[in-house]
Amino acid sequence: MMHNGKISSDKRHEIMALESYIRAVLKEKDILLMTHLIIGYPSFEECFRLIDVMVGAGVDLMELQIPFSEPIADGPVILRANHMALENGVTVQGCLDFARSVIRAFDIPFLLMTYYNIPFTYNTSAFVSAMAKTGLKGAIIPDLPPEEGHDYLEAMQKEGLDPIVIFSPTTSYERMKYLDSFARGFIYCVARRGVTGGDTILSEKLIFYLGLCRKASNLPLALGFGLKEKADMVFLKGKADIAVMGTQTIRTMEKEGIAAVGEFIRRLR
Amino acid sequence: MMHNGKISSDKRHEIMALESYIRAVLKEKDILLMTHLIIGYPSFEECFRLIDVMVGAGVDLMELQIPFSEPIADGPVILRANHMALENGVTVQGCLDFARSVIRAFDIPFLLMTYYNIPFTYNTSAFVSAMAKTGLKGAIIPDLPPEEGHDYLEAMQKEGLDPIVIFSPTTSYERMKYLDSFARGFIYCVARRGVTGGDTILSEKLIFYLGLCRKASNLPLALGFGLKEKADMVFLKGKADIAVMGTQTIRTMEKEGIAAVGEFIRRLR
Amino acid sequence: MNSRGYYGEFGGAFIPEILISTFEELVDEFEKAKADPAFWQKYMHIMSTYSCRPTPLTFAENLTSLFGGARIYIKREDLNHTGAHKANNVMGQGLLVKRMGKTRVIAETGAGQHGVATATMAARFGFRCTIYMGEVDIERQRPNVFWMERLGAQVIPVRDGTRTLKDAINEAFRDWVTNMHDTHYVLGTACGPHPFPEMVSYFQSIIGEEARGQIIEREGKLPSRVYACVGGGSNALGVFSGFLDDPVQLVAVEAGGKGLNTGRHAARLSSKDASVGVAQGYKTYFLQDSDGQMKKTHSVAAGLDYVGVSPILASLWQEGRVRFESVMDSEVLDAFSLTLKKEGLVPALESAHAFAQAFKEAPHLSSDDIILINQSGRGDKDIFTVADAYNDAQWQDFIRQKARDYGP
Amino acid sequence: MNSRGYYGEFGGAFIPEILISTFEELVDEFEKAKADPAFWQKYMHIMSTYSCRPTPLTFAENLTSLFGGARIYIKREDLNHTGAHKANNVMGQGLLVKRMGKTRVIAETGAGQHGVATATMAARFGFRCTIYMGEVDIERQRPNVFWMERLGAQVIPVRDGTRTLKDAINEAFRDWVTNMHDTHYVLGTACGPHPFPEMVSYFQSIIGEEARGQIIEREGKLPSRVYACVGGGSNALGVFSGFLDDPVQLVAVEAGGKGLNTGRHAARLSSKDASVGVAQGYKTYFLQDSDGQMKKTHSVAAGLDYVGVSPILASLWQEGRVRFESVMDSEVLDAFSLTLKKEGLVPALESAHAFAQAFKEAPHLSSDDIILINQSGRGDKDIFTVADAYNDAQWQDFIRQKARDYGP
Ligand SMILES: Cc1ncc(COP(=O)(O)O)c(C=O)c1O
Ligand SMILES: Cc1ncc(COP(=O)(O)O)c(C=O)c1O
Repeated sequence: MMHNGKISSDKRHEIMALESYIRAVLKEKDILLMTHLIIGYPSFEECFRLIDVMVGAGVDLMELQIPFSEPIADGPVILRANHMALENGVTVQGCLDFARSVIRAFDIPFLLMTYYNIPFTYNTSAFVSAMAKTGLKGAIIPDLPPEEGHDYLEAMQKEGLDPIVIFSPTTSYERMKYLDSFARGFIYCVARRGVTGGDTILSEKLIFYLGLCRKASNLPLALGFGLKEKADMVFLKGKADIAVMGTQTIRTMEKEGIAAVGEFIRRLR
Repeated sequence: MMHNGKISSDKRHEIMALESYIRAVLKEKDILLMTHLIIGYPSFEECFRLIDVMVGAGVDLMELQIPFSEPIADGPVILRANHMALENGVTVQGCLDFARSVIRAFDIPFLLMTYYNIPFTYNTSAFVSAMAKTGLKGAIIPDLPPEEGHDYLEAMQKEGLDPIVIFSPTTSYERMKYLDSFARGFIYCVARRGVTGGDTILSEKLIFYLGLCRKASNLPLALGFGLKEKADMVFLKGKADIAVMGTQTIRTMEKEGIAAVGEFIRRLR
Repeated sequence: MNSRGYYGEFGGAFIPEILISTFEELVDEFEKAKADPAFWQKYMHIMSTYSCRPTPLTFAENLTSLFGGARIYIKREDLNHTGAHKANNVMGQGLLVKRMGKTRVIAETGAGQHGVATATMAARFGFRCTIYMGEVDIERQRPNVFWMERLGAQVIPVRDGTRTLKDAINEAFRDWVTNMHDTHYVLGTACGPHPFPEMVSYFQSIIGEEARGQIIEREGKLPSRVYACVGGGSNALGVFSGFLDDPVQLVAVEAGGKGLNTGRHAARLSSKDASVGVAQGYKTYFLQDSDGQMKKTHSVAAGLDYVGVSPILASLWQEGRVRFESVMDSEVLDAFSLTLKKEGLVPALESAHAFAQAFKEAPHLSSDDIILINQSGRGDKDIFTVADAYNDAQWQDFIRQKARDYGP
Repeated sequence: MNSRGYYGEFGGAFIPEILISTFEELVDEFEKAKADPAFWQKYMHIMSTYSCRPTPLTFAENLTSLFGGARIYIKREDLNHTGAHKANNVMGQGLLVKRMGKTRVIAETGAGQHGVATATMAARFGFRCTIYMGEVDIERQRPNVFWMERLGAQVIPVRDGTRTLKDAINEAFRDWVTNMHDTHYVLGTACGPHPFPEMVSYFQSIIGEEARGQIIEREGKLPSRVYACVGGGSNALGVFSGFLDDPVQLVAVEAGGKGLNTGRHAARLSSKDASVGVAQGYKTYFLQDSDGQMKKTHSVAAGLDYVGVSPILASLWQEGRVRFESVMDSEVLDAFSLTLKKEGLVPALESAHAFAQAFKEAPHLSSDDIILINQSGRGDKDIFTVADAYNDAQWQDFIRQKARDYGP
């Protein structure tokens, strides 16, 4: 086990680039597991406990989402979590502070996820600097195609952070190559049409799609999809490098509490 | 007194034309009084009693109105009386039968008042014959200008009944002369604009109007207006030959009962 | 005054003496206006800048292929300002009122469309305005009442008789008899005493004139049949007038209500229940009993719920020039729904009668045939009636919630 | 895809990767359509036979003399089929959908006008149709919901966020992201990612093109000022586009709601409360807090109750080409009433914003000046809002009675 406690002294990832970290872990595991939470939902305290449980259960990477009032690419569960967090009074600065304390406390790499208006309003380069200071490894911004992301990409480059690029089943091979030219860390491959939280069918089509992604990029591939059970993980092994679990953690937490999330994750391995 | 009981043996008017009757009465009284009722309202029985009371109180002439569903020239009181009578199931034949029994019973001349659709639907000449057989002296049909009344006028002529013609304050002197050419019995002068039942102001204008009517016709003049008190009758003496009281009898009956109508009429003299 | 305005045995002017001079003035002014080319120009100017004449002619492609018979065209009177053909009539009469120097207008209304149109015309011309409307119609056309009042008109509920259109007409006459010196009665359909049938038809003839030109431009030939609903008859005469001299079947559709054998309908010429009579100032076929008392009528469409029919139409029917049909309420609602779903058009329930009859006949015609339906108005005003007909639960919830908000 | 669709610093296409190819297809098809003269012809044909283009230009004689300043003209988009300028946009996009071979359309709606227009277009073109509408808007525009459903569309209430227009847009995007293979998202205003601002403005430009020709024909000269309300900005851009190269003041009127200093408004460019941001796929001025979270907005007119504004307008404003103003709810209701009573016109509450601002300025202009107000839609749909604003007792009684009839 690489991470076995809340406060590890072996902060290997801190000095390691995200891609190298992923490749290092891949030597020990068939596939990494990345999870997701919305900062401030249900509360900062519960988020912290949730991370604790998830890290303890063997999660390798995490996306921390700064809530936004218009989360256009998110499905109903994450959408509502965004709105609840904002109703609780969560601010961008509060989220960055929270990220800092989490990164201090836990020995896995953390990525930021949010919509472009958050960095844009903060001031993109200032925001990226703040991310870097916080110790975040990179960011996923689903509504910012590289065509619109010049300032952001430049700032990320300058600060040495990884802009995670998204491939989708509607992305042409040509465009994958183009997107890959901006990518660092890993490629986030969306498993299917639709917003977060829907069901994905593990199919030949999915295998073909992942093959295309693999051909288009030398970076590790994360597959974002409706991860539900161990069989899903087994199916993915060898085809993708990171399995992403977003909505399901939140659903489990909402229905069964934080502790259940740990069990759920452990059962996936 | 000319009429002093229900069943008079001195049925002078029966053999006398309407105009002659009026002129004969005028030798004894300054002005005649004509009243109005809607056959079958509130009921045939009450109508009969009402006539009894009115004749007893000195009424000289009466209009019996056959109710019609669309009494376009009547105001709210008579309008409603029309509708109530129809709701009670009053039929045209029932009205004619009622008229016959009334004419047998009372020794004053009776006229029919109704809208043109009643004779038209019955068949105009058959209707006029029926009127004649019933003993009616003439008829007032407010929605039948002579231009539209060829059949009716011919039938009235044939049966020796008087088609009562209407003058109004908007009728030109020329037209009065024209209308007079069809008139027999008397001229019905509408006192003012509006439907039955409104207030009339006794004015110089009214005197002028009656003067014009007098000039246009040699027949006796009836003035239809909101007769309310003795002063009205006094005002009219010498200017018109017949004072018409329509709505006020019905109002009095509705509010104070049939007996009160007699008192009301007596007070007018 | 001479005996005028007869169409065969129908028509005339059976009016109280007090109105004779008013009618003389009106006939006079109307004759002068007709003879004055500037008048029609003025009329056209106002109709094309205030309303949207010419109204379009829409090819109903989906309905045509659904029925697989005649090619179906729809004349779009619903696109008039205020949402119905009634605008054509009121704006024309408004111009006459200006000529006569009167300052107040009154009108009856059934569906409320004519009331809204008159209130609108009055606002535009600066006339005071009173609208008479049967209590029953007020209940089923409340939105129109609301708009009339907002437009500055006084709406007077008529509580006598059957409390529908005919009683509103009577009441308007009673007002007129009192106020004719400054008031014009804007009759809403091609009924009533002369010159109203002629005058209303004259202003509505713009529908047929346009439609004939449009169909010939689009198809190069005349339609085989033209369909219009008939309340009083104004929209029907409006569209028919363009085709009277052509080899075109003219089909007038009356309200069959609950069925011709139930007595709950307003079918005058397409049923055996009507007979010739004289009421409301003119002679025509009326739904009346053997004594000549008017009967209760029924239609899901307030604007067709009337005892009489235009004397001009009665005459054209007697001559065999116009065929009369009737459709039942239920058929009307089906035609209404179908038209919404297939063409995105929302006919007034009145107009939907014409659609219903046309839908019955279209499949039996060939694809060489063209039929033209006059969409006399739009159905927005019928929202309460339609919602009730479909028992729309969400609508009912909404109304209940509103009522709760308003408190007891 | 290149970075396209910028107007100054505003616009762009900030969309999830999954939609990129859909947008490429759309941009492509739109470019091809624009280059194809037959396309615009087809568009004109449908607009003149299915809706009533050209819509009239009405001289508001009574308002003109009331204010004693500029001559007031009104462009009558309310006479479009479905009652608003929204028809121009949806019919155009409908033709594009046909070209792309898609079979389903989705749309957001605020006032419900765009929803009704889209449902209508879908019925006419034979597309399946889903409309997203905020719960708050459903409550205030229930009649429109009713008609969308009758037209065969599915109306999905949006219960997230502020439950108004912006949330309906988000929800429509979520649907699109799932169903883009057979579905086109018919955005209703000149906002959203490229090519929507350009495309919607393109179809709406027919308003300004017609209006310019009409005013020159009627008055022989250009107007001094043109007024339009701004929700997303489509009707404003539509009418302004005809005068961009002319010496004509263009005045855009936003919803001042309860007042600019209350925070309860939807004034983006006429208040100091908005800042540049990126949301709903494009960059513009948004009513957002210092973190970039969208604020609640308010307007008596559902169609203006929106956080963003067309990037094209933001740029024209920044250049000084378009002046932005705002009027308060209460001023809007006054202008609404006045317009009904004086001209017999019933503007949508959205449109009444433009009237209100024009009324403020008209008296200060000379009788040589002409002003043009775009009446983007008709107010029938606003009956519940207006009745509530005036506390109409008879209306409330009617609703209570209806509720009683429906039972508990
Ligand atoms: C839309 C519509 N169509 C038809 C009618 C029937 O009248 P007419 O037969 O005079 O056209 C009405 C009457 O209110 C109406 O509102
Ligand atoms: C009648 C009307 N006018 C104006 C608007 C505002 O939209 P836009 O600014 O895109 O014209 C709407 C929106 O629903 C509307 O319905």
